[in-house]
Amino acid sequence: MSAAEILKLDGIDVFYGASQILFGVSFGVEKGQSLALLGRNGAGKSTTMKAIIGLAPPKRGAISVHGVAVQKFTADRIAREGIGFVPEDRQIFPEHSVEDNLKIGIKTGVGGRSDWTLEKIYDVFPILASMRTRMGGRLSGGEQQMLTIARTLMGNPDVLLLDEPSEGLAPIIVEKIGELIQQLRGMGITLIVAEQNMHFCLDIASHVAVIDKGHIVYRGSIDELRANDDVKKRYLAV
Amino acid sequence: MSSIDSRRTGRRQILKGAGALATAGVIGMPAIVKGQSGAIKIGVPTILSGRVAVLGQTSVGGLKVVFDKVNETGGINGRKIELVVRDSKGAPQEAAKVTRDLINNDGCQIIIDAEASSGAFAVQEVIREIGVLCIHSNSETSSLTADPKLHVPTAFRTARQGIHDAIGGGDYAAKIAKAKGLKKWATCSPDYAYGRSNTAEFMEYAKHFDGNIQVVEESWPKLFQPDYTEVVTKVLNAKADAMYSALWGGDLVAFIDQANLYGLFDKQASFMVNLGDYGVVDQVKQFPQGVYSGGRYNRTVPPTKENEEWYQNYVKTQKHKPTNWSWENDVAAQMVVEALKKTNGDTNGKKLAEVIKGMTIKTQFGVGGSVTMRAEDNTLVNYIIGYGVSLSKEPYIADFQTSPWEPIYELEKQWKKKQGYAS
Amino acid sequence: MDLDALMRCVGTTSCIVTQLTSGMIIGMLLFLIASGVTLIFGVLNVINFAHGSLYMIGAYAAWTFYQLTGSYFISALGAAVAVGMLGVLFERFLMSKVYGSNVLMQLLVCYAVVLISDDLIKIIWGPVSLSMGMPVEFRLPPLRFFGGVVPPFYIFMIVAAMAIGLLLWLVIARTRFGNIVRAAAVNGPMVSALGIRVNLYYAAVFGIGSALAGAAGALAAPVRSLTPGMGFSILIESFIVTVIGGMGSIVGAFVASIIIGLTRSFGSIGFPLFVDGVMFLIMALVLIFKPSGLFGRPHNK
Amino acid sequence: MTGRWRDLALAGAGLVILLLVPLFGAPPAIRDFIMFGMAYGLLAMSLNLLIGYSGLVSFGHAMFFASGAYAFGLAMQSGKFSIPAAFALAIVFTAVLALIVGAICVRLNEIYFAFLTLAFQMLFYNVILGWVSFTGGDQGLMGGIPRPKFLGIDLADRTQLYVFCSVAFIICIAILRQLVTSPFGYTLRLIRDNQERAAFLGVNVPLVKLTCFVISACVAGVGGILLTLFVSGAYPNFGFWTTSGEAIFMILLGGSNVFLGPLVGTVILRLLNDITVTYTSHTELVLGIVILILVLGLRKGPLDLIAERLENRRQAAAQAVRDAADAGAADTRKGGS
Repeated sequence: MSAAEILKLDGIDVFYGASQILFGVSFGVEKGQSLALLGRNGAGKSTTMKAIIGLAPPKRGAISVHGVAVQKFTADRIAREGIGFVPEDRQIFPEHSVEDNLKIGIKTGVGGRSDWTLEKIYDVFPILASMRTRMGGRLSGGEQQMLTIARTLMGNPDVLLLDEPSEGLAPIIVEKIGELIQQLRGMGITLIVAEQNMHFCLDIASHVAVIDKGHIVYRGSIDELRANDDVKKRYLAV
Repeated sequence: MSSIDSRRTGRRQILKGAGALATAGVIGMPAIVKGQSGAIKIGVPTILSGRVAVLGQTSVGGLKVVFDKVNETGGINGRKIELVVRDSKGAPQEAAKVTRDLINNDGCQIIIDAEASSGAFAVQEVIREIGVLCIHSNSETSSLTADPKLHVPTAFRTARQGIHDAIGGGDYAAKIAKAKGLKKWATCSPDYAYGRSNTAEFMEYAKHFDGNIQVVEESWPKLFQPDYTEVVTKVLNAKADAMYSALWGGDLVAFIDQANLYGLFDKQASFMVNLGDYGVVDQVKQFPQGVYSGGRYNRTVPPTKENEEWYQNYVKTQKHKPTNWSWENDVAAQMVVEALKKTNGDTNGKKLAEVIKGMTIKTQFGVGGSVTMRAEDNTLVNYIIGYGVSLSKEPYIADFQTSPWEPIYELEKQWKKKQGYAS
Repeated sequence: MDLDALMRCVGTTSCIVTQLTSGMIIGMLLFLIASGVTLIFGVLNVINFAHGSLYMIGAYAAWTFYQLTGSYFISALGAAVAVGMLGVLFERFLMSKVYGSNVLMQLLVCYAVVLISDDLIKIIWGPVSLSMGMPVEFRLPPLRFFGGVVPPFYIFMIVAAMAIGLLLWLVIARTRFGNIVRAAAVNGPMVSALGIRVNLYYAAVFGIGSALAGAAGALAAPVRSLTPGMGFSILIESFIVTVIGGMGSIVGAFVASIIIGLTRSFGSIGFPLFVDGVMFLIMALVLIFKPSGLFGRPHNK
Repeated sequence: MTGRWRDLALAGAGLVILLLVPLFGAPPAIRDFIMFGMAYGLLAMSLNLLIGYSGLVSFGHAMFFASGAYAFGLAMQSGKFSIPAAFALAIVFTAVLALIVGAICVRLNEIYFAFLTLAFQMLFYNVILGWVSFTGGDQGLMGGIPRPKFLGIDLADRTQLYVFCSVAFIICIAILRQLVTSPFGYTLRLIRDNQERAAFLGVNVPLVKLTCFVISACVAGVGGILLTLFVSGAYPNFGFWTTSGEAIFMILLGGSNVFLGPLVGTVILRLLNDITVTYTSHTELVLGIVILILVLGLRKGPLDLIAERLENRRQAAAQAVRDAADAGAADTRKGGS
């Protein structure tokens, strides 16, 4: 597709042990885009995210970031290529304070960029500023989600992968997280959001890919999806 | 842990397992060598690995010195002697297995058992069953040959026997104790059979010769214990006049190094039976002066030309210094050679045992230049026993006093009666 | 059993002082080794059964450096650094290959390393035990406190071990390095996904743990005899300490080391024949009543 | 033929093969090798009942090896028992010991279970070492183990001893085999794979574990008895932690997921040992390198590897069939959208 794609997956197959999870998954995002990866539980969303960051390396196929083939890289190296990963189930470090959690994420971005500092994070996430000495394990689910996102931002990523950011949170918190993601999008960060919750994505995504049983079954703009009842019904249980 | 469901392990796998087992057994078994008229094979189970590898090394050195010479001068009736040395790693059951293999698999006709004590008892049982000639060259535990229940007609000992050292040492200690008024004694010996029986016997005879002696403190560090601090301080706290220790080898080196820190040797008289051996004296950096040191092997004991030549030759050919184990094995080898000469190279266990029984050979390690294999209990007697005073430099020992054997024989008889070994 | 003797000892200050310090001497050396075991377990979730061999190599290395330089301090430092580097190699080329596989595979790799290093020591330094001897700096008469006797070298040993322990604790608790290491202990892949070369940290932790063993070997070299296989008994004792203190807890290792040290020093007076048995008994009791150890967190895996 | 009868028939065939060895004039060294291997084989096989089938990683299994050996040896030396009586006594003693130790240990999981079994083993070892008047301390049971004739069988005769050991060995292996293929064996694997689920399904997990622990200990005890008969003595290092370690290596060298894997491992380790001891004095170095190559090269026991290869091939074939079906389905789907 277009050369402006900052991240591109090209026909990746991923296995867990002997069983294949992803079958020739291909898609890409351009700079500034925000892509929603939609699919039911177990469709392969998380595996796709893990494949990108290198925690579930593909057996076949290619992944490129800024045109660099990264599919053989380790997770830390891919992260340093500009991919920021926010895992599902919010893997904060429970026995580190909020600030220590954030400090672990410190890393300059590609080209030595360091837009995100502790001050800026506390600006954007005032709630974290108020509990900087609290242990990560003692935060609420929503706060932990914020912390995970903030921690990843500390590494100044070019592309932010968000794996099920709304999962298991109360509706009011989900709304807050949505607003936060909107805000990040406004800052020009490229996003990939893996979600089951299509409505959550309607406001924050510009593009969409739908995954089912490890295959990408639909790609288009968010508006096209809105109009396509067949896809919604068949793959998204809407 | 589980990667496959074991329900699938059916007959095929079992058969495969059995097949692999059988194949491995056939291929891996070293070729069987029958005892032929070629070389006379002598099997040596010993310890070559781990902490006491030096035991095996210097034992084999003592054997080689003798057999190499025999082979250079044409062997026994033209037949060379071949040593087959095996590592038992210090495990008695391995010693038993290795000994059986040496005989059954490698065709060894004679065994020189250079094991430490526990291994020696295991080897003894194999010999009881198979009946080849065996000479225990390292085990000092008295009961191995003194206890008639353990007696095996074809098994002999050229190693020192604990009770001999104890009587000789006790006599010496009592004389010093009387002269210097050493009444309160502490002991510090390794907590295993040798350390315990050796110490008990030494103190028993020290008391026998000097009724004023009493033991006020006993400490039993573990064999190969790395740290003796608590033992040293315990002895220190006892404020005894004298201390006896049966520690040996690296343990003794560590003990002396650690005791020096507390100035232990300045505070009391010390008697150490295993001090005067190369391997210990070379390693202790601040060698204590004036400690009463038992005779193990020293190039100046006896101060004869033969002994010095033996030492020089040993160092030259074996590239290390000899130890107490070296001379014990040297004597074992000489006895075997003499016996083979007498049987005209016949290696039959019974025949060899017949000629070794009561055999006397010339050697500088004996009092007056000879040692004898006592017929009644297959034990070596008349070897040099004694104590001297340690020096911090070569030759490390001075004033060596050789114990006379007459009182040893006498008291040994009584001891045997008391143990129920003799009537 | 000689509990009377124990009571008599507890009744005199000289005996108490001497035995207390002797307990600390035993304990602190044990602590250096056990802290390495516990650090490596806490972060990498592997049990380094070859830790005793690293201790042995540290002692031999210190011996050789001492022969070459004549300076004990340089030798001790050199030994710690050398063993630390060896530990990194061990981790990179062997242990890292069995991360995540079951504990038995790790055990097997370590066992192989123990066998190989014992034999190499024998080949390089010979089967005869070696002894470094007291460095000149410490050839001083023993000090006296309240009638008790304490050799100067042992004071140095206790202070050095405590200082190293404190430094280790500070590094782990207060620095960015420690921050990341503690995070990697909980969730290595996540740390990696944040762009941190977690493998380097693993190697570094293994290196530090090994360096601690090397330092312990160097501290032991002047007073213990060096033999192939000398790491054997210290390994078992350091496991007792690690288990009692709690796998992964450095503070736990410290406390447990002192417990074992005092058990040994006072036990040798009160129940000399059961000292080893009592150590295992304490270990068994801790495991029965608080399996995660005195200071450990429950290990969920 | 059902699985059970087939296994028994195979056990019988195994016994016949073992008994044919001396008949065909195999030298005593081979017989010795097999007897030694049978003793250690039982130790490894019984430990694998814990490690491989139940997920209980015990570091203290040699304790029961030693308890069998010592109980038998002491009973025989007392002169009050016939061989079968002493044999039974040794097993009962081992079972009681295992019952006590097991009852305390099985409540713990994973690494803590391993360490607690290690601690008990070392306690037992220290008792053997310390109780010199009874056990002979570090010198072991000296003076040989008497072997009075019973039922016309004379175990002082090496061939009869070999036959006796073979029979005892095959009986134990057959029992283990029956056990792992029985419903009890499935319960063990259920516990190994998912303890919570097993408990949820109504399995009394601690009781099953304890039963398994005791049975396994008894088989190890028989191994100890055989070794005692072979070397005519019992030694403290039968119960030292290195012996437990060796048993674990045997399992890993052979494979823990194939029934006879540990036995193959025993043979491999014994051969490695015998060969290196024969040709070099640097046994440790050679053994260490071989283990490293095996572990890092194969990453699992040879038999496990073979079994896994077979399994993979089978699955790959099944996968190919599924892929073909999938491809067909995908085509229809594309046509539909």
